[in-house]
Amino acid sequence: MARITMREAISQALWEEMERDPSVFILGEEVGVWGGTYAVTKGFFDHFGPDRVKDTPIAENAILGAAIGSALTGLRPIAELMTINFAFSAMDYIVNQAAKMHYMFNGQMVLPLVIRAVGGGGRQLGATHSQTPDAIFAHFPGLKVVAPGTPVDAKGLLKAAIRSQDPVLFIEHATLYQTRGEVPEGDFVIPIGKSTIQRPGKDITLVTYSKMLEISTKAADALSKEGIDVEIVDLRSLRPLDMGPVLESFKKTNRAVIVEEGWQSYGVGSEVATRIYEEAFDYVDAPIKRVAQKEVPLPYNRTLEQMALPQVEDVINAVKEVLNG
Amino acid sequence: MARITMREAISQALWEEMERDPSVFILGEEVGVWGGTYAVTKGFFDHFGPDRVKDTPIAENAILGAAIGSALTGLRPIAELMTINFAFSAMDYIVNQAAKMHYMFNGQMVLPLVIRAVGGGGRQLGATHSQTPDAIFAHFPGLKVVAPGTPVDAKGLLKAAIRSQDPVLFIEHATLYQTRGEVPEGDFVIPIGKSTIQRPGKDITLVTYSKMLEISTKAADALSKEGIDVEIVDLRSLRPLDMGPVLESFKKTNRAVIVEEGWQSYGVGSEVATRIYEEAFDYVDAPIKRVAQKEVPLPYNRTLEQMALPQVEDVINAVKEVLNG
Amino acid sequence: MEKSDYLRLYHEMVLIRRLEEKSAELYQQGKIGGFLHLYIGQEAVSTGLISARTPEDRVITAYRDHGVAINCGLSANEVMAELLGKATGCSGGKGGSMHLADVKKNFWGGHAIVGGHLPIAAGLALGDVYRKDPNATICMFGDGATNIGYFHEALNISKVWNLPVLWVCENNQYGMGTSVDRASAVSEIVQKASGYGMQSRQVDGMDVMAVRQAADEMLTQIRAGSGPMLLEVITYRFRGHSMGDPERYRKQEEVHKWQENDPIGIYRKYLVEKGIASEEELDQTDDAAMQEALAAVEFAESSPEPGPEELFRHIYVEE
Amino acid sequence: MEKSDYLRLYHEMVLIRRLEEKSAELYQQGKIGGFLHLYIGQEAVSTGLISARTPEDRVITAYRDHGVAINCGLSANEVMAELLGKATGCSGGKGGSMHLADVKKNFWGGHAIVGGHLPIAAGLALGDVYRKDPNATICMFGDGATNIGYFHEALNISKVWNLPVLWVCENNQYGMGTSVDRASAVSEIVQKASGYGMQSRQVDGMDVMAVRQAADEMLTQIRAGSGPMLLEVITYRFRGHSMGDPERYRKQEEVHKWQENDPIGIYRKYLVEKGIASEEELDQTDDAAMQEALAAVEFAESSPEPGPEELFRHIYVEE
Ligand SMILES: Cc1ncc(C[n+]2csc(CCOP(=O)(O)OP(=O)(O)O)c2C)c(N)n1
Ligand SMILES: Cc1ncc(C[n+]2csc(CCOP(=O)(O)OP(=O)(O)O)c2C)c(N)n1
Ligand SMILES: [Mg+2]
Ligand SMILES: [Mg+2]
Repeated sequence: MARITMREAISQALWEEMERDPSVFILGEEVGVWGGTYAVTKGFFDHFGPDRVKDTPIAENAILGAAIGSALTGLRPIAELMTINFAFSAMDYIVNQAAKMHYMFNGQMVLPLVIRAVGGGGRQLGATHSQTPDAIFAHFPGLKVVAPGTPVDAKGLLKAAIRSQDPVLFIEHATLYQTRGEVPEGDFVIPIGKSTIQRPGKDITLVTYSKMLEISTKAADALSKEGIDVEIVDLRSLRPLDMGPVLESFKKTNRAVIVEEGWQSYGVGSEVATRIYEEAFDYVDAPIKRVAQKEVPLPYNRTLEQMALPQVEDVINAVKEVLNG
Repeated sequence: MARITMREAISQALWEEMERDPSVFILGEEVGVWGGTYAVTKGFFDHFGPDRVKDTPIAENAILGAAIGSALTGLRPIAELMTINFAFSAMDYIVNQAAKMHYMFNGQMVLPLVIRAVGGGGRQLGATHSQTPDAIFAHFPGLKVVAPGTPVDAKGLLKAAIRSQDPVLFIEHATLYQTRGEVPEGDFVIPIGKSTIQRPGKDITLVTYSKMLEISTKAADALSKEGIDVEIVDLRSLRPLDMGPVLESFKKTNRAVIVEEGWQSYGVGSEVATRIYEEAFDYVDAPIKRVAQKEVPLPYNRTLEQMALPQVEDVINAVKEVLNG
Repeated sequence: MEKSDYLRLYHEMVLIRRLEEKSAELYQQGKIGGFLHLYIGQEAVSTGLISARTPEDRVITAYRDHGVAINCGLSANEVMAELLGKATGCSGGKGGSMHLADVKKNFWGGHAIVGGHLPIAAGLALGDVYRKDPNATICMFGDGATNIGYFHEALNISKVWNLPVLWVCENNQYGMGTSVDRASAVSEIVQKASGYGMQSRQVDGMDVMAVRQAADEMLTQIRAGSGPMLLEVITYRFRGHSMGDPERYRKQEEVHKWQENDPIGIYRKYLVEKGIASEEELDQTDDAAMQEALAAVEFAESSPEPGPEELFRHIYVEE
Repeated sequence: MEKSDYLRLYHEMVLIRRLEEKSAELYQQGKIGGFLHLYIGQEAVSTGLISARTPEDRVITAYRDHGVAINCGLSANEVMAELLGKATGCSGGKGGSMHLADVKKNFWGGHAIVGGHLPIAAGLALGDVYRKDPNATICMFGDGATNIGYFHEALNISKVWNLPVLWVCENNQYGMGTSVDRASAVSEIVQKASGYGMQSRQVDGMDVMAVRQAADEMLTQIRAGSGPMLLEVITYRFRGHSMGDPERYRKQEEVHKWQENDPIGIYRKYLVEKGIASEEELDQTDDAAMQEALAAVEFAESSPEPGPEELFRHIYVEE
C-alpha cells in the first residue's frame, strides 16, 4: 500500500472514475486550465479535455444548476465549489433543489450528482471564507453529506459518492490535503453512511470527523502517555448519520466527548450527544462534553483564529473533565 | 387589553415603529401595492408612501443587500422575505454578510436590520415552500434569530428587533397569523433573548417555540385532563438561546420533551437537550425526548403532510413515554 | 400542418381552459390545497411553443405549469389527480400543482422557486451537448423571473457554452402585483438578450400560430447549433396570480381589454376564416374537451390517496 | 487641478506600488497570512476614480482593496498593520487584507464574496436617496464578478430605483485564471449595460487622467440625478491573482506587453512632458513613498497584536 496525501487520494478517485465511466465529468471555477485552486485536478484538463473538465464563470448557481440538470439527463457531474463558503451563494440548489427533486416528483427525477466543497478554517482567510457549516447541510433530508478525515476514506467515499444515484455533498478540509495515509492501490469503494472506529480504546469515546480526527488523534496520543486509552469514532458522513459504532463504543466506555470544528450551537455535537442520551441513556456515567469552535465569526489574526478553533489541548481537557465527571 | 391576531400584532409593531422613527422603512416583494402577501402591510403603502414601503423586483439578494447597505448608512430597514424558503436564494446575505460585518470590520459597521420571513409547513405548499429551517440560521454567531409564538410576543419582540443595532432574522409562522391573544395597547418592547414560561406546571417541561407552542399547549390541555401538569417554556429566540428558564423548569420537573416543527437532525431539540444534559445532568430522571418533523421533504398531499408534521398526539405520546421512562 | 394538427392545438387550448376552470372550483371547495396558479389567457403560449418541439426536445417551466403539462402530452387525468394530491397524479400526489412532470414525455417540471429552473435548464441542454444529441431545451419563465440572479447566470453560461436552449419569457405584464416597469430596468424583456450577445425575438402570445412559427424557426436554428436564443412572448393572465389574489394592482378595464384578445377566440376565428375548420367541428371539440375535463375530475376524485408508506419513499434512490 | 493635486495622485500610485511590493515580501516571510491580492498594474484605476469623488461619495470594492484604501485616505500604517493582523490595523486585525475599511472616510470595505458587495452598494446609495443627500456611491468590481447573479440583481434594482451608483468594472482580463471570453457571454463588459438600459462608457485604465476624467463626468451626472451608470476600465494585473498563483493561464509575453504600459510610468511621462513636474520632483516623491512604505512596515511590525479579549468583542453591538 502506498502512503499518499489526501490530495492525491481525491485526485486518484476522480481520475479513476473518469477513466471508468465516460458520463462522469467535472465542472467548477478553475478546475481546468488552473488545475484546481487546491491542485486536486492538476493535469485533468490536458488529459480529459475541456468537455469533461469544464471551467465555469464565477456563478455558483449556474454551476450547481448545470450539474443538477445534466445529472437529470443521466450524466454524473462532479461540481466543485471552490470553498464551502460559496455554497451560501447557491444554497437553494443544494438544499432546495438537489435535496428535494427526487422526492417531490415521486422518484421520476434521479440526480447522480456530487458537489465537492473545500471547507474548514485555520488559514487566516477571515470570517466569510473559513467556515465549517457542515451541520446545516446535514439538516436536510434528501442530501447526503460526507466529510472524510483520512486519505483512504477520501478515496473510497468519493468513489462511492460518484457512483451514487443520490446527490452527495462531499466536504474536503483544506488543511488536510497534505495529510498522508495508507491507501490501497486500484479500485475500491467505501460505502457512504458508515461510521468507523479509527482508534480502539476502552476509557472514553471521542466522536469526531474530518480535520478534527487529526486533532483528536493527537489528543489521544498525548492522553495515552498518561495512561488514558481513548477510542475514536469517525462519523465520516453526517447524513446518513450512522450511530451504530458510536453507541457500541459508548456502551463500552460510558463516557464521550464530541469534537467538531464548527460552531457548537445547533451543530454536530448536539445531535450526536442527544442521540447517545436517547439510545444509550442507561450507559451514561458522566455528562457528555462537546469541543467546538468558539461562537465568533473567525477573525483574520492568527492568534485569535487559533483561539477560536478547537485545539488538542481543548480535547485533552474535555476528556479529563469527563473522566473526572 | 385587546384580543388581536398575530397578523394585527405584527402589523401594529411595524406601523408604530414607522410612525415613531422616520429611518424605519420596509422593502420586499409585494409589501406595497399588494399589501403584503399575508396582508401584514395592508394600508401601509397608502399611508407611508412608496419611499418607505418599497416594492422590489423578485431579487432576494438585491433586497437583502439593499437592506444591509442602507442599514450601514444608519437607516433601519425591515426587509421581508415572502417565505423563509427564499432565504436560500440569498443565504449569503444573512449568514455571511449581515452576521459577519460588524465583527470583521472591528465594530465599524453597524447593521440595524430586520429580516422578516414567513416560515412553516402545513399548507400543502410542497417541499420547497414549507420549511422550518430556523435552526440552521441560529447556527451562525452574529445573527439574532427570533420566532414568536403569541401575538404579544410578536409585537414586543418585533419592536425590539426594529430598535436593535444588530441584524435580526424574525420568523413568523404562516399558520399563526390568525391566532388571537391579549396584547397591551400602545408602546411596549420585549427584549430579545429571553425564554419564558408560557404555562406553569410541575410534572414535566415542554420546551418549544413558534407554532409548536400552540401544539404543545393543546397537548398540555389534553394531558391536564389526565392529571398531568405540564410546564411550557417558550424559547422565543434561538440565538441568543436563553437556557435560564429551561433549566429552572427542568430542575423542578426533572423531565423534558422538546417540540419543534423542523427536522430533528441537527435541529433545535438536539441543542436544547444537550444543553440540559450539560447544565443539569444531576437532575435528569429520564431521557429527554424530541418531537419534530419526520425526516422527509414535505409532500403536497394533505394526509402525508400532516403525517410528517408534529401533531398534538405526538407530543402527548412523548410526554407519557418520558413520564414512564 | 394537417387539419388534425390544427384541431389538436385547438383541443389542447380548450382542454387547458376547461381543466383550469374546474380546478378553480375544486380549489374553492377545498379539494385542492396549496397554491394554484392558473394559466387562463396564456394558453396560446405553451400550445404554440410545444407544438414546435420534437419529442426529444426537453421542456421545463415554472409553477404555472398545467398548460405545459397538457401540451407535453400528460393526460388530463394525471394532471387533475396531481392537483388533488392523489396517488394517480403524475407526481404521485407529492408534488401538487406547482410540480407536475413526466420525464418520459421530456417534461421536466413544474418548479416553484422563481428563476430557479433556468440554471437547471442549462444543465439539461448540457446533457444533450455532452452526448452530442441534437436536441433543444425549451425553458419557460415569467417576466418577474428575469430580475433574479438565476436568470443572469443561466443566460450567460448558456451563451458561453453555446447550449441549445430556447429561453422563453412569458411576459404577462406582472410578477404577482408588480408590473414589469416597476421591477425591471428595461420594459422590453428582449432587450436583456443584448447583455448576453444573444439573438432574440418578440412575439404576440395571444396568437398561437405566431408563437408556433417563431418557436419553430428558432428551435430549428438552435438544433442546428446556433446557440441559445431568447424569445419574449407578450401575453396576459386573465385570472389572479394564484387563487386569492386581491388584484389591487390592476384595473378591471385592463383585464377586460386583454380578455377581448382571448387566445382561444382568436384561434377559433382564424380556423374558421381560413376555412380550416367549421364552427360545428370546433363546437364538437369544445364538447369533447369539456367531457375530458369532467372525466378528469371524476377520475381524480375517485382515485386513491397515496398510502402512508409513500411518506418515506423516494427520499433517496439508495437508502 | 493644482500642481499639488497632480503630485498627490502620483504619490498615491507610487505609494500603493511600494506598499504592495513590501507586503509581498512580508507574505513570503510568513508575516502576512490568508490571501493577498495585489493591485500592482491597476493603480491608475482607483487613483483616478477616487480622485474624482467628494468626501461624501461612498466607496466600496472587492478584496483587491489596498489601493482603494490608500486613495480613500487610509494611512499606509493602518493598512500595513491590518495586513499583519495587528490591533492598529484599520479593522483591528480582524479583517485582514481582504477587509480593509474606514467608515469615517466613507470607505465601506473590502469584500471577499465575488459580486457580493454590489447589492450592498445599491443599499448605500439607497440610504443617500432616502435622506435626499446628493452623494454618489462608487462600487468597484472585477470582470469575473459580472457573471454572478449579484451583479444582475444589483444593476437592475439600481436602475429601477434610479440610485446614484457609479458601477465600475475593473476589467483586468481575468477572473483568477479564466479570461473574460471564457467566462462572459460578451467580451465587452460595457455591453452588459444595455440589458439595464443604463448609460455606460469604457476607458483606458492605464491612464490615470483618463479614468479621472470619465469618473468626474459620470459622477457629476449621477449626483445630479441621472441614475446609475456603468464604467468599464480596461486594465491588467501584473502579478498573479493572489500569492501562489501558478499562472498557467497566460503567457509571460502577454504580461510583459502590458507591463510596458505601466500606469505609473505613463503618468510620470505625462507629468514631465506636460511640464507639470520635473524628474527630480518625481524622484523625490518616489523616495518619500518608499520611506512611507518602509515606515509602515516598521509601524506594523512593532504594533501589538489584538488582545485575547478581542475575540469576543463586536459579535453584536448589544450583547
Ligand atoms: C426565489 C423566489 N422568490 C419569490 C417567490 C414568490 N413568487 C412566486 S411567483 C412570483 C411572481 C413571479 O412572476 P413571473 O415570473 O412574472 O411569473 P408569473 O407568475 O407572472 O407567471 C413570486 C414573487 C418564489 N417562488 N421564489
Ligand atoms: C461567490 C464567490 N465565488 C468564488 C470566489 C473565489 N474567487 C475569489 S476572487 C475570484 C476571481 C474574481 O475575478 P474578478 O472579478 O475578475 O476580479 P479580479 O480578481 O480580477 O480583481 C474568485 C473566483 C469568491 N470569493 N466568491
Ligand atoms: Mg409575469
Ligand atoms: Mg478580473
